[in-house]
Amino acid sequence: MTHPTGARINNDLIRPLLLTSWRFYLLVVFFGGFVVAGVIAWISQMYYGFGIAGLKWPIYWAFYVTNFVFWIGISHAGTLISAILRLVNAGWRRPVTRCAEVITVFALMIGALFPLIHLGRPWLAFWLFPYPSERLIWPNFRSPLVWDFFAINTYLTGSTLFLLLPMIPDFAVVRDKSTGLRHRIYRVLALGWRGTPKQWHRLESAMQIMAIAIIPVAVSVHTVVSFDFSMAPIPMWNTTIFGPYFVAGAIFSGIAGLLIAMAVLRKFLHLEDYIHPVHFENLGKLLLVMALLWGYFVFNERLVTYYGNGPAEMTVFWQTQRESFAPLYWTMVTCNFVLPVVLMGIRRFRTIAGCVIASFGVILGMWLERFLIIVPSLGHKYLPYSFGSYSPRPAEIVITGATFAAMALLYVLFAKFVPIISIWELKAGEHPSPALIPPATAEHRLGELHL
Amino acid sequence: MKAVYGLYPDGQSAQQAVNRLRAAGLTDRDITVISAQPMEDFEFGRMDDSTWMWWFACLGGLIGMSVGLALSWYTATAWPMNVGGLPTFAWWPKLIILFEMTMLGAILATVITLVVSAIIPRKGQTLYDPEVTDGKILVGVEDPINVSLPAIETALSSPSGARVKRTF
Amino acid sequence: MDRRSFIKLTAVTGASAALASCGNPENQLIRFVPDEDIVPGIAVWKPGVCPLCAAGCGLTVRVMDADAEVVRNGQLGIVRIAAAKKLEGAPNHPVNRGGLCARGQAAIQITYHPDRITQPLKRAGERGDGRYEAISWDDALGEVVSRLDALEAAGTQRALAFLSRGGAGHRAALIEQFLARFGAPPPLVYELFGDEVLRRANAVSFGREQLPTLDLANARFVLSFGADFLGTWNSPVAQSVAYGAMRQGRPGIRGGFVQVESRMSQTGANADEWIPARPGTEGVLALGLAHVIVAAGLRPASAASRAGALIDGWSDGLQGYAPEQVEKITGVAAARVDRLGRQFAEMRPSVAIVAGPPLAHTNGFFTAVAVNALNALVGNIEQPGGVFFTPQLDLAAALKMKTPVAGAPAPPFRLQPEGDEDDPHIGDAQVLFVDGANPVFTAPRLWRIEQALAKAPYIVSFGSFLDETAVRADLILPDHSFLEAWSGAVPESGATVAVASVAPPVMRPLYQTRATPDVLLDIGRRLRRPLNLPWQTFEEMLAAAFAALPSATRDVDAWTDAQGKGMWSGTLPAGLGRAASLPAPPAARPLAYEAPSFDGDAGEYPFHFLPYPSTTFLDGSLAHLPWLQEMPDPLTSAMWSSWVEINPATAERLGIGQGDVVEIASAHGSVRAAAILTPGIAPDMVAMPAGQGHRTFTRYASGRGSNPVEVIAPVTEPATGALAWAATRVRVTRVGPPDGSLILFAGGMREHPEEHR
Amino acid sequence: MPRWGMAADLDRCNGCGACVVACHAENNISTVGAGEAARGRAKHWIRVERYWEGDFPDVRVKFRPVLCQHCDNAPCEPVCPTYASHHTEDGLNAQVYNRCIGTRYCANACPYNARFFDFFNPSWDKPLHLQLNPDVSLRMVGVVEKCTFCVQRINAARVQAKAEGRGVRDGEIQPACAQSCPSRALVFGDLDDPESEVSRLSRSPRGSKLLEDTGARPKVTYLARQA
Repeated sequence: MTHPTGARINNDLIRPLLLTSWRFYLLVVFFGGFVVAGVIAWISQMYYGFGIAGLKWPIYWAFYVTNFVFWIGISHAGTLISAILRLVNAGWRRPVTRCAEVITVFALMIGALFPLIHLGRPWLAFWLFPYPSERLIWPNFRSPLVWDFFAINTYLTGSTLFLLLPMIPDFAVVRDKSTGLRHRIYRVLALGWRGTPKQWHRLESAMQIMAIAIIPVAVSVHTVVSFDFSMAPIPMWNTTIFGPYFVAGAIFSGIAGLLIAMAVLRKFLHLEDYIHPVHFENLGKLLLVMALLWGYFVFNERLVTYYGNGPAEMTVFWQTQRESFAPLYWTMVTCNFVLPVVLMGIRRFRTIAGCVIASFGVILGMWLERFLIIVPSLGHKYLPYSFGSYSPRPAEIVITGATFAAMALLYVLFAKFVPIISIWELKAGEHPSPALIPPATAEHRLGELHL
Repeated sequence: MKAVYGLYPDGQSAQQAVNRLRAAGLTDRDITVISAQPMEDFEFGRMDDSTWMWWFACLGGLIGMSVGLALSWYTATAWPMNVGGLPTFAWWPKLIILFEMTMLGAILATVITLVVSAIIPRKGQTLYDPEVTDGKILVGVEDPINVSLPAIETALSSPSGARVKRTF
Repeated sequence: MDRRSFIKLTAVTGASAALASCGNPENQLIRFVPDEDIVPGIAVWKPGVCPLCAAGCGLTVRVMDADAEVVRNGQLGIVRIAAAKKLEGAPNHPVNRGGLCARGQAAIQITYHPDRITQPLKRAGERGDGRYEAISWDDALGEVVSRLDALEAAGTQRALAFLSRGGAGHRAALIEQFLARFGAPPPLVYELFGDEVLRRANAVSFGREQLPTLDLANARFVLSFGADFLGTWNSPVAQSVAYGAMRQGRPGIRGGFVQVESRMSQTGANADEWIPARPGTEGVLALGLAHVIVAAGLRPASAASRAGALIDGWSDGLQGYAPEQVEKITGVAAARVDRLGRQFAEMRPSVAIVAGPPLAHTNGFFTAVAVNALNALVGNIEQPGGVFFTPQLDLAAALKMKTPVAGAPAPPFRLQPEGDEDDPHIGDAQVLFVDGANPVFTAPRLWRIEQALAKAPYIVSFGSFLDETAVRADLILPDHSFLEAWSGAVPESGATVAVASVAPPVMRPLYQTRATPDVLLDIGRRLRRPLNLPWQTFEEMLAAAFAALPSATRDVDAWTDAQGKGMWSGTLPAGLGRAASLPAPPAARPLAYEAPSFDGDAGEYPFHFLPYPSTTFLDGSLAHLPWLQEMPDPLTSAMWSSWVEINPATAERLGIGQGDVVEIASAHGSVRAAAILTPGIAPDMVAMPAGQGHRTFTRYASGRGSNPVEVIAPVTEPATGALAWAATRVRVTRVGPPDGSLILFAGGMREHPEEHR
Repeated sequence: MPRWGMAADLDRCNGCGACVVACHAENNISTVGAGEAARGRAKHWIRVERYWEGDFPDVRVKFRPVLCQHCDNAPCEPVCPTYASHHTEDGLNAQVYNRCIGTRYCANACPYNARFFDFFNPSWDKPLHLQLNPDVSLRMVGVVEKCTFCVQRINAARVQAKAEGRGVRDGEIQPACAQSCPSRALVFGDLDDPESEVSRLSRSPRGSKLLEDTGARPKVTYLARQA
């Protein structure tokens, strides 16, 4: 195996754009079918009324808000990680950044859709926008939902630009390598990119600035999402730990999402020469760190509640520890802590397969975590007469499933139209051949992280 | 447009070509270099690297913050509403809006600066060759005025591996 | 402009309005010219009388404009009507004093019920299958008249049976007159949870055959034996008003309240002390208290006079009812009996109440007389804070109908298959009129009401809904709703002064219905031998009845005054009141405690079965009102459901969990319902609310839940012949897991759930 | 400005539920039917909570009517992004249905679960709709509704008082629940008027607020049952 040269990089990475196999259509139809089902479910929900979902008094948030938090969490895979790696100039980031950033943008788009889906009157969602209306009433800037609007808006704008800017030189590559209609489209997309030192320099400067700006924004986004809960005087919601807890959880699930995406791309786009086991190894270590951090936060949250021994809090506490929600709770702990710590902590298991298994566990576990934050508290607020239990109905299940399909579909389409690995960054990295990478030693791994 | 340029297989020969052009009396402003990746390891890759982008970003941030402040101040006071006994203009929640707007301003300013200063093509700067995409480095001169064409061609063709082309 | 072209013109404007509001079919209808003046948006308050129970609460009805769909000249359109919007308790009514119970609030839905019968119907299919065809009022009345004429021609006027739900009011008086003049027996009154036992006991104890009025507001100690006086019994609103005053209406004085019952009722839930005595032994407990009082010398035994003399051993100090003895029988600790006895005598004024399950046993009469004696012992009768009897207006006297009518007084029909053989059975009726009663639903299965009705050749129903009895009628002559017709009531209790309520119609009839009193008067006129009732309309009869009363104000006569206020109240002039006291009954054997007998072997059927009137539907006659269906039951929070209440310890022993489907089986029938585990019931008892389980009773009640009456054994209280509805034993078996039929509003039973982990 | 509030005397309340139906009748609250009720969509702006205490035979029951407490620091208000939930000048916690977009955040933030969401367009089987109170707006699918302290009655009484050139008298305004309550457990009035009955009752040593420690400062005072 030789080190891919410039032309080989071009060929390998542009090939998926130029050649279309039947598998692509199959995937599009497969995932598209789920997405269409989800759209139908959503339209039915608007047409027949919100009641076709399983929500009820007093559990007015459940699957949709879980999905919202979950996807916003997944979005922390990309831009945040990629920005950190960019700032510390970690060389191994180069093949990873784009597929990570794409996750951010798509997950944010899907996540931002859920506040709409969950609205009682989604056709009036624009009332959240700060615009001068004939109603003479502006949005309430004291509402965490408006903070959400601003935070997600900034994050989505920033992430999208953060993804798009480095794509311009790659569009130029595709422009030069294609003919016909494709050539004309990519010529427009390349915005006349040539590659002068000034352009390169300005691009890299811009990426530096954006990376610095996007990190606090990413942290703020999930902190604001956590405020949606911690601002309400609800048992187990009204806590100061939610900000960092949510950010850590978001990065945690984000890394897991990234690992899965990388493994899938490597396998199906045959990018074995670009995405190496060492990438998985490094991200796997990050996953381990985040699993330990997550465990720390959960312990913190639980211990404080337990020690405080407030009657309402303890009702919710026991619901998750040993009553109706206990099976879900302990599944979550297994998936989020036991599984990743074992698989990522033992070097022998820290393989690509190990990473993928742990990541799936974390994805499931983190989804459950959000569900278990939202539903038990809402179902057990202070007055036992108004206690309630929740189970989803088809509308919610279909829409939830559809968003996973939508993520896959968007990813497939993206990989079809944009080089999934940043070509110019890969070239700039002058990647040494795998043969030159010294065997994984502790020293080496630390060096690679540049931390 | 009249232009002459050479294509070079690696950074060293491109650097030589740039050096020869300078020796022939051309300024950096007249020399066009195009590559498929940043060439910051070489001196020519750092041409024209001074930028005000950081300052524009800060300015954008300030503007964003001001917009956020103005928006939240105006909307709160235009129709004061009592909610939950909070003050009409509550600073703590507003800080979130101010922060997000600051960051949005900074990001947009950065991108606008980039697009305006480096990506929108300028008149008379159209020299390009698709071979760059395959790893060649283009060094050339557009519309030479002070220096004669043959002199430029000589300078461009001297490094090894050079391939010189003309456009008219 | 003539009327026709005006209608056309309004039709055009209606159409253009429809264009402006495209898509909404309602707005495309023609708008008719209204028949009455009503200012949009302006509310008018009119008096009314609540028709739902015998309490006769006064209403004020809020009337505003509404757009109703009507058919005129074969054309569908909308017209602005003056519609009743809300019922509220009349603030000045001496019974309810502004309050109104949940059922009364919901009564307005009777008028607007989507399944109301809107015009006369003639049976078109088999009896009971609910197929009817429209018939004109003339034809319908012609049919009834020809049937009655045929009876008269055959000389069998006694074969006309009239089945009603009771209540002493002007309507009942009219029915009585109608039947008497025709030569038919008096109306057959049947109520599942009737109070005949208590009335009869009051007659023998106090010479008043009526329900008591309780002056709770002035009482300092209330002792209730099973009476759900805040929920369903007697005059619950009047009693609730007084209850509030008893608890917190007097500065520095808070009345105490003890409830004796083995299944906690809504009323019992408010007691300071709740005492589950063994079913059917409440009378013993009452006499135990009397024993304590007499033995301690707090009151002399003679103070009970006539009421005490009815009890065996009363004058000897009730030797058989010493606390230790009482403990053996009732299960209430002797020390507690002693304490309660002293409290009852010392915390005066005190009052004892008895009603409901304690009287629905085979010794119910004894229990009632025993509690009456206890009341009499401490001097509670007609004293502040005690028991009063509302002076009763004698309507027959007021209407000058005292003159005997033609024919000998006939014995009333009976519903029970056994009994006094001289009385005609309902199955022997040639023509049967049904007004408000639904015995097919509320009578025990073994009385075979359905079979008896099948034998009756001709059944006429005056109901507004197709319930289980009405659906067997050959002819339905739908009544107006109470808001569309003149209504009157003479409350039997609830106030210490005499009361007569009256209210003119509040709104125009929505449909082709007619007021049943007017229909009866019409029939009476059309008969071949007219009945010669002295009134053309019910309104005339009401006017006559009120004209006899003294006016409360100088300026206007009693009739005008009563119409404005919705009622007359005051002191009855001599001759218009019912006898102040019945003569003492001939000296009979004094009553002694006999253990209640229960239907069903205690081994095979180990549980006492208690059907009880539902807080929302009473005996089931209100199950068709959606507000009541969706109102959470006070104790279980159940909506739209029926259920069985089981003690948690019992349920655990039987392997029954909350919501599990259980089968309740007696020797006579079985029902299935969801189990609710509740601590407020004795471990050897299961209870079930009546009201659900209708087979046919509008879209809201049909096929919902199950009817506990199906399980009840046909046991009667021997002294009165009343149904002893609490005397059935049952077995309980788990049938399966929750089937989703139990709908609870509440999520939790206890305020501090962790205490009961 | 008045500050409307309520006192609920738990010693008088006997759990009969008259207030529940009165509220339905006054405020055009639709019934949802058995199927929807089973899914937890029943709407009762006022409910009588029942709690069992102890076990057989020493068992007692606590009734407590719970409605919107019209908190001074209502947690439901600041969380609403569209000001649908806000505070009026006379201390009512108002819900503007037209402005509600259905985030249901207010309903979550309410510690009392006093807010109800319309899962479907409320409907009435004709002609039950003839009963609808024209003074109370109908809600549509997707909005949150709740007790208003019968604001239509408050406004009507104010208009009447103004027309007669006087202030609103104590006891003149009665929400439907208080009006119907047979045992007079609910008393409504102006908390800023020290002479009003509700003020007097709110100062009672028996009085306490529900879930006071959430900091919501509710305006309904519960007078404890004695003994």
